[in-house]
Amino acid sequence: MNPMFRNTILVALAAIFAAAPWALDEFSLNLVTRMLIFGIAAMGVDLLVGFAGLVPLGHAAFLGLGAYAAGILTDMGLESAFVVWPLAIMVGALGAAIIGGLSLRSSGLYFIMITLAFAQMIYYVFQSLRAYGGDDGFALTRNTFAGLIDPYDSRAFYFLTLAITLVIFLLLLRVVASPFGVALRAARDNEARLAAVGLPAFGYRLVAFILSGALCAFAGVLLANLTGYITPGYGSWPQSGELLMMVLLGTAGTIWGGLLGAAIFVALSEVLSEVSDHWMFYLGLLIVLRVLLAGGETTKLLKRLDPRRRADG
Amino acid sequence: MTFSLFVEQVFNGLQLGMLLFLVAVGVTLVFGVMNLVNLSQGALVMMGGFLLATATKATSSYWLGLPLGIAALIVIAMLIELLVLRRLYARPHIDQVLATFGLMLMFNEGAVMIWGRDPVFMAIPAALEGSVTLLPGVAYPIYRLAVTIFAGALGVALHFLISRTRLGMLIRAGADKREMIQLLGVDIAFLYLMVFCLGGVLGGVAGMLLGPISAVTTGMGDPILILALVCVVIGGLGSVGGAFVAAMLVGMCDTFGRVLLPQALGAGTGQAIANMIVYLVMAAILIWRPAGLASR
Amino acid sequence: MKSYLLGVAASVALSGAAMAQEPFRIGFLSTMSGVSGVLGQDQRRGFDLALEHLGGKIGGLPVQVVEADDKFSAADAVQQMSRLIDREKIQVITGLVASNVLMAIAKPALAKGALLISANAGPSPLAGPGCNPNLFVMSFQNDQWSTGVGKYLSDKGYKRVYFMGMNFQAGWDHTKAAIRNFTGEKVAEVYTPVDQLDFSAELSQLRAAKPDAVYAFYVGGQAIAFVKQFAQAKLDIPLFGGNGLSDPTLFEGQGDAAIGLTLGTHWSAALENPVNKKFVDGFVKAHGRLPSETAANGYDDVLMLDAAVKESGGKTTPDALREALRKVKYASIRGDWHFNTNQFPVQNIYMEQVERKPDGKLGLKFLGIAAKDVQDPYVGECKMAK
Amino acid sequence: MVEAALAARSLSKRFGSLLVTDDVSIELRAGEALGLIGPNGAGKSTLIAQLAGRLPPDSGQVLLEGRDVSALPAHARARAGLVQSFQVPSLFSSFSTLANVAIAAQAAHRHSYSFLRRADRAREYVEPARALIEEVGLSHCADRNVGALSHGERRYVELAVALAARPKALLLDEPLAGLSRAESERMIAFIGKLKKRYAILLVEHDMEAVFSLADSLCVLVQGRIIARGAPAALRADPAVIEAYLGDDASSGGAHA
Repeated sequence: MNPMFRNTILVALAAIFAAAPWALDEFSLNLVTRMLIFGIAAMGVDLLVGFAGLVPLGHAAFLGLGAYAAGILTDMGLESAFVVWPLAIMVGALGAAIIGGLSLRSSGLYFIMITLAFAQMIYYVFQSLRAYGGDDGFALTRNTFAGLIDPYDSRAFYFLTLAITLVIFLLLLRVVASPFGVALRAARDNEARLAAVGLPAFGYRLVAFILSGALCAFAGVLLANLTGYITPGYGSWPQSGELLMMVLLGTAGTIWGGLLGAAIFVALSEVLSEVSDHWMFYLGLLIVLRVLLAGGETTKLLKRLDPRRRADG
Repeated sequence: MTFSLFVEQVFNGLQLGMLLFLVAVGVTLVFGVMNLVNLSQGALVMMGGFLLATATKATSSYWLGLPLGIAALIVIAMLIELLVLRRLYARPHIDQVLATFGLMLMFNEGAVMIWGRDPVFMAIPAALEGSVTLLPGVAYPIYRLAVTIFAGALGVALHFLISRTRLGMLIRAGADKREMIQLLGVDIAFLYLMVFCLGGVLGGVAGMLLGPISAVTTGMGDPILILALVCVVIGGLGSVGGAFVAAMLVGMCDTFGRVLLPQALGAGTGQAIANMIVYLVMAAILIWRPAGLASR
Repeated sequence: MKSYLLGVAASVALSGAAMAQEPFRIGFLSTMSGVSGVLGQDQRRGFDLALEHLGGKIGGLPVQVVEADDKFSAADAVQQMSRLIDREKIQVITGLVASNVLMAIAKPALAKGALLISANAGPSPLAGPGCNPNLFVMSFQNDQWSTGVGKYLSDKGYKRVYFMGMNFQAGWDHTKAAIRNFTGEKVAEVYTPVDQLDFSAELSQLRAAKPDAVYAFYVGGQAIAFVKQFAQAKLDIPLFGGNGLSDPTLFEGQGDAAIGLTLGTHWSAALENPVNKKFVDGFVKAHGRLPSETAANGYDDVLMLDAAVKESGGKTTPDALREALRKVKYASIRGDWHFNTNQFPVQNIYMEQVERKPDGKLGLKFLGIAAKDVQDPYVGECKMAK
Repeated sequence: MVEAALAARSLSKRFGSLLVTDDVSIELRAGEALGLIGPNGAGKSTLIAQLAGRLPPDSGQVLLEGRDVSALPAHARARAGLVQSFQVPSLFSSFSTLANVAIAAQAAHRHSYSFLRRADRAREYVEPARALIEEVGLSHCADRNVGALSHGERRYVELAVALAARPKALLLDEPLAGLSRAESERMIAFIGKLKKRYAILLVEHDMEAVFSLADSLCVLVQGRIIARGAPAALRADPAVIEAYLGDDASSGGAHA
């Protein structure tokens, strides 16, 4: 992509996102906010799928951890987002450190199943929290911002989410090009060789796992605030599958792919469920077809279009 | 807990373990031979239930319905393999996960489109009604006993298939020795089809056995799939023996955990830990042996 | 868009004045897909049947129903609520089959000034401190059925009863209410995970405890599995429960295992009154089986709205409807009932029993009234703002 | 006495009933090249794997500059300066030539937990990588993906990756495998220059190369060292000719 063209697109995108609150009704604005939130989670998952070559089927657990931590802390009387959000994200990161530490001793299909099993464990923890409504979940009062932002103003919340998404997006772009990111990708390509030049893959993968868990937790915090309600469903395994779908619908291995995929997925399930009660069937069909017909090819095509990727992988 | 109650609970655990084994073995075989993770196994469990219920209703006989249902299962498993899975063997794991996840969604909702949202009925066949006295004072439902024995017999048959036959030899050779198998002049595509059908039908049969004691309804296979995946992980991917040991372990832990933990730790905590006991056992085993019981 | 305009054709044929009538736009937010989709589906069937019986009109107004699927998820429910209120500009939302969904949308929807009328879910927090002038639950509060069952068990002289339930809010509400209203000995109180498949371990424990009767709260697929396994265990102990333990959506799945179950309910297909008869006959004709309790609530919901809109003189704003609903009187399929100060119903709880009808199908036998004018125990905690 | 750059003491490794490494001890000094020769299946690659830490020996020790590194995993040994190049070029397939070498240069630094600077602009990684690429004569394809290189070029990248990891002792596993005559000669000359900088263990089938590069030789047969000494002495050793060169004695002799 030549720089002129790319900058034009970026400016256009910026204009669209800035104008959105005035062009859209509240429902659509919330939908876009939701896309951004899932975009954060999907970027986190993509860090593992696309850059570390690991497929986690349990990242909804961190979405849930973030949401529950935020909800429980708020319930305990902490209201400020400046306190609750970092703590909740840290809870997600801590959970990811433990689960990642255990799961990353394996790889491939084994990793997929172990992450799934650990996520189920966390799901059952949520379900057994009687003080927090058990399976029914509990309500969360939106966190406050020291009076700077009105948390119940949809536009303000949208801009806040947009800003967070943008910062995370730019940070992740740096991270994947950083020495850490290069080590992570090198481990994906050839773990044995990386060790043979002196870098153990485990630590880099674990940090990537923690980062992606923290991002999912952040998304969980935002989603809990947007929804105002928290249920164990946030951490269910179909939700984990949906996160992977988002990565696939975008383009694994590009940070913007996570954002794009989340947007497509949220829009798709919204549209399909308005058209038919059997939307799950059509969603499944689309996923299967996407994998079968276009799976590798689109990804390859998009990679070829981006000269930077071809140069350094 | 009295001794007779203990015996009864052992039988309960055995029966749950046997059903899990049938589902898990399909997953582990497909992994071991084709290096593919199959999340649609739960859908096959559900299809087993629906197909047997429908075939039994259509023929008015469980014993006629059974072979018909199994035949239909074979057709469905073949279609899945030929139309979808076949194209995924060489693909990255994420494609496999997502395509089989998509299949799961399609089957779950497809069942609703075909059979409607109301659950369908499946009775215990008349010959297996009633209960037997295991020990004085311990009456145990014949059907549950039959399920345990039948699933156990399938397990034994599978053991012989794998250890004594040519197909078994090829299965044991596993995914790493693909070239060797090809050198033997075996049609790999046909082998894979056979293995998937075998695994799928075992899962479907588990659903058929489960039908009369559970609800034949959309999504009925999903919780079983998750437990079966846990068995596969504990047992060691690709290991049929490992899956068997793990399924028994999970069946027993689940059964006794649900009974004993609330008594020992109080209703709230005990119940919560009982829900997680299977996963806690899994975590403990993985800390001890990261690649499962069957690994060295 | 799954919305449709009813009664438009009819009004075209009428005078110009009728044509100018604004349709009554109502949001139907319920669980329409996935495993729990059966609930929303039956609720919608009842709802649609009532509209049909009223000639497509509510209170004489043409009706536009906009359906939204909450997917049994709190986050999706809030999103769909926003679609109805913010995009469709709908201020009256009904349906609401699932407790978690109602809990999730209550606060934001009420903050937007909408009127919520639950035609099924009645979680206890919303009956107590969480009550709100714009929130009506016209079906039942979780504790009510089992209040009747608990009293019935005491009245019938059972001494030792074993209590079991699903491990979530509704399970706790129902089971604990049954225990509170039972005067005999509680042998055990056992809760099982919401996705448990096999109850063999619990049933073995139950057999060993030798109770006189069992109270169980199970719904959906869990109710099928539990009731079948209970029957297969040949325990020879009577089984009691709320309406959810066995209803006509489950008859097919439960088969003969359901026969003899004794259920507490705020409405029964076996209730003898003309409105109920019209409903049940119409439903059987349209769908080939008896209606479930969720279908009944959907039907009764429309009858109640019809009366309320007439009461308000055709005004359908939340304010007008709220005032009308507070004093609404109509011929309900469940007999006389009225809203309490917390805007949950005060109503009779009946007992019914599953039996085999002469035509070979499963049906319900009416046993009588278990408790009269039952209100929920949370009403005292409700400080209703005006 | 000068400390050996790399020493192995009584390494043994058994696969089932097969003894693949049988009480092997070797020693090489800085600036010295030790040739390791032996027939196929003698256990040369297994020995390298044990030295590099990819395969744990059943018994025995590995010492790097006198320090016992036996307990260290592969990456820690590499970091300590014990670096190998692989028989089949083992590269980072989605990376460019430059990035392949740069990641090894990056690995030679203390750690890579640096998240916000661009690796491709980190001079301490890129400059040594460029220098090495120039040294192996691949500057013209520095920015090409390694998948697009020829086998011969990949061999040089393989070597450059190993060198970028800042070895003290270099384990070269058949660096000439698959190279054409002309390419081999260039590679031999290149390795000859490396000799002065590192202690080198050279496993190679090309006798001519081994005899010209190595200062001393070990002959490995069935996991055991049957002879060691200066190339000239070994060439005439009948035991070596018998055990190792065997039927190829005449051609082997002619080769040398």
